[in-house]
Amino acid sequence: MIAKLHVTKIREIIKETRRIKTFILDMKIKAQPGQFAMVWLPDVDEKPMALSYIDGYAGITVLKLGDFTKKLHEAKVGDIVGIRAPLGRGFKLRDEDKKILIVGGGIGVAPLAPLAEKAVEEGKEVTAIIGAVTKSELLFVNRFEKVGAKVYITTDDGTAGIKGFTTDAMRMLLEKETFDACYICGPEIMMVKALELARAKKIPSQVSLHRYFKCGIGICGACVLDGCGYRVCKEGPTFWDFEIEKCSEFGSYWRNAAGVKVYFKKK
Amino acid sequence: MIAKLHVTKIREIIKETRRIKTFILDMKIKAQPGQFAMVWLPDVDEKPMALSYIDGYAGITVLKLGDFTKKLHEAKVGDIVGIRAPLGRGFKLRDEDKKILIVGGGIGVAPLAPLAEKAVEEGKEVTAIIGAVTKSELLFVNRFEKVGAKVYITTDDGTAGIKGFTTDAMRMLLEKETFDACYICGPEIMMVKALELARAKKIPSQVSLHRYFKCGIGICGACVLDGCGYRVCKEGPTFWDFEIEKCSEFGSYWRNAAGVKVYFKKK
Amino acid sequence: MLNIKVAGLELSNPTMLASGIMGVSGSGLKAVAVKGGAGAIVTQSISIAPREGHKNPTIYTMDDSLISAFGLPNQGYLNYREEIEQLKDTNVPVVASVYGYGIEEYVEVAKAMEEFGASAIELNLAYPNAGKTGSFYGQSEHLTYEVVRAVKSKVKIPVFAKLTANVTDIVSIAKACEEAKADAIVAIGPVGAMKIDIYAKKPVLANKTGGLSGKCLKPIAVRCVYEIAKEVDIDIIGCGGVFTGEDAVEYFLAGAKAVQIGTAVLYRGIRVFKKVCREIESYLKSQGYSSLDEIIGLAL
Amino acid sequence: MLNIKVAGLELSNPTMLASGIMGVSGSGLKAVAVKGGAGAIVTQSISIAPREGHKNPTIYTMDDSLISAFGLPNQGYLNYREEIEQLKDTNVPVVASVYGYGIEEYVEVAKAMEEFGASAIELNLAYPNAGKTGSFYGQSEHLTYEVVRAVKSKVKIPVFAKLTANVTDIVSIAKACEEAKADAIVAIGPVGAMKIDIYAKKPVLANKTGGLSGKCLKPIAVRCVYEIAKEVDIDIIGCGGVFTGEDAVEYFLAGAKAVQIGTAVLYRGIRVFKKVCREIESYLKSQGYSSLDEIIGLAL
Ligand SMILES: Cc1cc2nc3c(=O)[nH]c(=O)nc-3n(C[C@H](O)[C@H](O)[C@H](O)COP(=O)(O)OP(=O)(O)OC[C@H]3O[C@@H](n4cnc5c(N)ncnc54)[C@H](O)[C@@H]3O)c2cc1C
Ligand SMILES: Cc1cc2nc3c(=O)[nH]c(=O)nc-3n(C[C@H](O)[C@H](O)[C@H](O)COP(=O)(O)OP(=O)(O)OC[C@H]3O[C@@H](n4cnc5c(N)ncnc54)[C@H](O)[C@@H]3O)c2cc1C
Ligand SMILES: Cc1cc2nc3c(=O)[nH]c(=O)nc-3n(C[C@H](O)[C@H](O)[C@H](O)COP(=O)(O)O)c2cc1C
Ligand SMILES: Cc1cc2nc3c(=O)[nH]c(=O)nc-3n(C[C@H](O)[C@H](O)[C@H](O)COP(=O)(O)O)c2cc1C
Ligand code: FES
Ligand code: FES
Repeated sequence: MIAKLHVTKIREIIKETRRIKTFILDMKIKAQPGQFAMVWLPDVDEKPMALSYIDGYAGITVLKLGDFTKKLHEAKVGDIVGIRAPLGRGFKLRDEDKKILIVGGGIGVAPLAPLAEKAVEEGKEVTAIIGAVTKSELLFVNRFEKVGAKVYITTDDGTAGIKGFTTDAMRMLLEKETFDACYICGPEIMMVKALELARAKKIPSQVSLHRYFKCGIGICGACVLDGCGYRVCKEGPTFWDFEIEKCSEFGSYWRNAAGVKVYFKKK
Repeated sequence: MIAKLHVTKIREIIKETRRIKTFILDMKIKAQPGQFAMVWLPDVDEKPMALSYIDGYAGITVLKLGDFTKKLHEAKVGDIVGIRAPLGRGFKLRDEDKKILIVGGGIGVAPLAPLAEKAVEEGKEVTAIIGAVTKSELLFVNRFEKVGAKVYITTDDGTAGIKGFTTDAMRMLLEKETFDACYICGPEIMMVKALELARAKKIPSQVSLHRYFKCGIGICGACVLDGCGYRVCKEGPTFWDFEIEKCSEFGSYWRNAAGVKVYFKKK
Repeated sequence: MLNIKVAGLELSNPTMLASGIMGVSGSGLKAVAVKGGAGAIVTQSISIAPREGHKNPTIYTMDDSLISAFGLPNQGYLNYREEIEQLKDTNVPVVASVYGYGIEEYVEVAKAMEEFGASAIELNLAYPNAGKTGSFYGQSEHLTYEVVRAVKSKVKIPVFAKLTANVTDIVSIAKACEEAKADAIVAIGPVGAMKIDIYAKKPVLANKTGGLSGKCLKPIAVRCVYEIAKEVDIDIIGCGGVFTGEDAVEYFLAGAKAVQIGTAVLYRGIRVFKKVCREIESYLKSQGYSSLDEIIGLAL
Repeated sequence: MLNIKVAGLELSNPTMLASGIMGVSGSGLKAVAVKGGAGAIVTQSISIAPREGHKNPTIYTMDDSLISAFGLPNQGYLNYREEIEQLKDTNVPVVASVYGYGIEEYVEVAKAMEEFGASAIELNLAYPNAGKTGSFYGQSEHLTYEVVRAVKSKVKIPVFAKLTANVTDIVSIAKACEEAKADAIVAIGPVGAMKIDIYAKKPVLANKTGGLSGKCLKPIAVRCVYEIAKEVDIDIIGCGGVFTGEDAVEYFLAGAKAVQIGTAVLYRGIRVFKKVCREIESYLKSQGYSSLDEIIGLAL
């Protein structure tokens, strides 16, 4: 069944970084890591957010960016939000994979933290590369460490860990170690590169995509990927390497609210 | 849940008497004796009919009277009918009753035959008084006999059994025997008299009423009884003596399709 | 906490029985008023002369909605007098639904109903399946205005106008009611609908088409109430698919002061009124309100 | 056994994707055509310039119905050219849904769509939530006539008129389409509806009101098709709450030659078209028919 709108309250707010807050909702949930919620702020808008907490009370972790996320950052405990969740297809942890690599950049770490937690619970060995622009913007490093993941940190400005991108750390790591599977979420250009690195080592990988969502449930067509015809909100937001290969727009453009293509700036 | 329309075919037609036919439907059912069906004959009408067969394929037994029942009598095996069933509240066989009396007049015997069958199955001793205008119009005598009920027959013209009404036989019977419960269905004036006889002997009794039905499910109010406010199609068609006592119109009048009162002719 | 004043009537609670449900006789209405706990009851729609209405099938049931076409059967107003009189001792206000073929007929029946003791008149300008009456009037601004005005000029008790959504613009019809000094608007009656059985290969209802009521009607009816409430100042009574207190609250937030309940009688029983009241009350408490008035129109 | 000719188009089966579903880009439509098995696909409604449509929330989901108000977002017809061109190799007819603010805009977009390779035009005279377009036209006999006539005089491919049930009398609108020489009528678009959340105490959709689609719409839409089919001779395409083959058959019996499917894509997936076709086929076989044509209009 399709998740219905559930109006609830904000139970707790955690300031993660200068621009990132986690909102724990007064709503218990059963979800897979990588699934998302449509989050309605009455009188403002409704937008997709990965579920960053999936056991017990649901949580989302939000980067302040434009109007919607700014308003959400202004919300207080007890404020009302509408939630449709869980939606989409989460990450797939395969029984046969013993040793996995997680690569998260910026706010892309949000769905990866619960993934790491679940993977460890299932007895897998987890290595994580967590990147951000600067040290103070690093997200959820403690959650990865707490479950015993081996954590590598990268910052663009070198204020913590390796100076550079997550993909730089990944390249180095893959030179000495191999993994059974790799899970990637972050800026699309980063995901393109990370996938290339994993592919070179024949590591099966999943990425989690962002596209402009309207319905969030696979009916409006706003998030359909060219080439493959997958709906990011329904068949995704997670895709395997062999799936995303068929999606010609990946790494190249997305579509805005009108459906017009917007090309990614190549870094 | 409210029984939905189920369109089915006539599986078998049994000519019971000159004016009565049984229609076995291509539709299995789970019902209580005394429950009824709304029977739709496309292009003709939809009317209430007691379920005369309730185990396996459903059956109704129809007296040819006016337009609807005439058309139904013309129907052939394989013809289509629409059924909403089971509806209403059936007869109640109480565990503590060991010896019951069934009194049926004319087409009123239709819901009583399955009642007798069920009562015997539950180990009760069944005595039945079956009445009709004349011998050839007697209904289901064989069904009562087959399960081992003690059967008394009355005909108005004396062509079979006792000459007279079912209530005449009942009066005689109650002089020498007593029963734990009594079930009555037939012309309303007969039911009034039979209830009086039972009441005099303090035998708890149930009657099954006919009223003009439209919806058959308790929403339109066509069949509501004055005095008590019961809906014959919903709280009935079966009522206990102590229930029907509160219904001032019982034995006095019914309401036609417009809701206008029509008084019974006293015999 | 649930008492409310609607169109001048003091109701002990905001749930009313909708017209055409259990209203063939006073006994059915009494059951709803007494056992059911309705704050007011609306009679079936009454005309000058007795009418049998349509043949059966008159109703088709779905999971939580109905399609029906009874064709406004009733005993005619003279016979109905004793039905209404039966209800006096319940102390529950009786709203007489009236209809006519011609404005004079509306007026004649309304006057009689006032005389028989009705607390208010509901003009049926909504019902679609009975020829040139009901929605025939409610689909025209002009006729709506004329009927309301004519009845208002002849009776002293409050007059409700029950409207249909089978119009291009329900707001303009509602405005016509306001201009004609209706005391309240009831929105809405059933929307034209039908069911064809694919095995019989025929429309199920004898009248072919019927009216949709129940859950499926609610989103349409709430929209109508909301649109009317934004433009019109007289009281509004919501009608369509109220099954629970939550449903009723949706209407109150949209601007209705009371709700009518029809189809839910089938699915939740005659006591649906009591149940809905209990649910409204627990909603109000949980949200920190102390009276129903406080939430009327909050979502406008 | 399921092939049928509708408004001059030869369809391999009578199921069409409804406008606004999966139609933002050619890729979504292609998925429906190829994986889904639709007999034809209708694009989202296309206008002159790009439009973002309404803010979210744009959709509210119920058990088997939706209330939505997307506000007709689209890329504008020039950008849409490549989307349509992508569909050529599917061999599934593409119907271009067009709308405008002004009759000239309808004409301009329709002409472009013909040029880009559309097999037919569907005039959106139905959609209620986007200002003076869509149902603004479809609610007036006169405007309906004018739009249809103007477009018919400028394009050679068949022209469908998609109508709304938010009118007093859909038959008179359908007759206007017939007079203006429309090739087919699509009945119906969503009916005006809304949802208020009782905890947020606000309308859920950003646009406040929206359109009801899905199961709840079916009884209303079947009634519209039936009423139109009795009075009008041009082809009719049923739309509203088709989830199963049985639903589709109901439309055929009511006089429709094809059906459009929208909301069911959500509840039964993209392959709903194939599933519905299989169900229609097994119905036809069970009832002893050898082609779809035999049952069209049987319940009239
Ligand atoms: C599956 C998915 C999961 C996401 N998870 C998270 C998360 O966990 N945390 C987080 O902070 N952000 C997440 N996002 C992105 C988030 O939805 C947008 O950043 C947010 O909507 C921006 O809104 P805004 O008004 O603040 O900014 P705006 O200024 O409106 O937009 C900034 C950018 O956000 C994106 N965006 C805007 N509106 C939408 C929309 N309706 N749907 C998708 N993208 C949009 C666009 O790329 C846009 O350029 C996710 C997006 C998707 C698709
Ligand atoms: C609960 C119940 C169970 C019944 N069971 C049986 C049965 O098992 N066998 C059987 O032959 N008959 C049964 N009847 C009666 C049967 O419904 C009517 O006899 C039949 O509808 C007559 O229809 P007609 O058109 O042939 O006759 P008409 O000439 O129309 O009517 C003859 C009489 O039947 C009654 N009647 C007519 N229409 C209705 C209606 N819509 N609802 C109720 N009564 C109506 C009226 O008393 C009327 O005077 C039952 C009625 C009820 C209420
Ligand atoms: C069985 C039935 C009979 C009805 N009869 C009438 C009637 O006589 N007059 C009227 O104005 N409305 C009549 N209606 C419409 C209801 O009063 C109400 O407007 C409609 O059913 C919507 O409310 P609901 O969804 O709560 O049923 C009838 C509805 C039903 C279901
Ligand atoms: C998400 C969504 C978007 C829609 N967008 C359009 C549109 O752009 N143009 C249009 O004519 N109808 C639009 N509609 C209406 C559908 O085409 C269709 O008429 C309606 O949904 C009824 O069919 P259904 O019950 O099968 O969904 C939309 C419907 C939905 C649910
Ligand atoms: S957001 Fe509507 S299909 Fe994905
Ligand atoms: S027949 Fe409608 S209430 Fe009994």
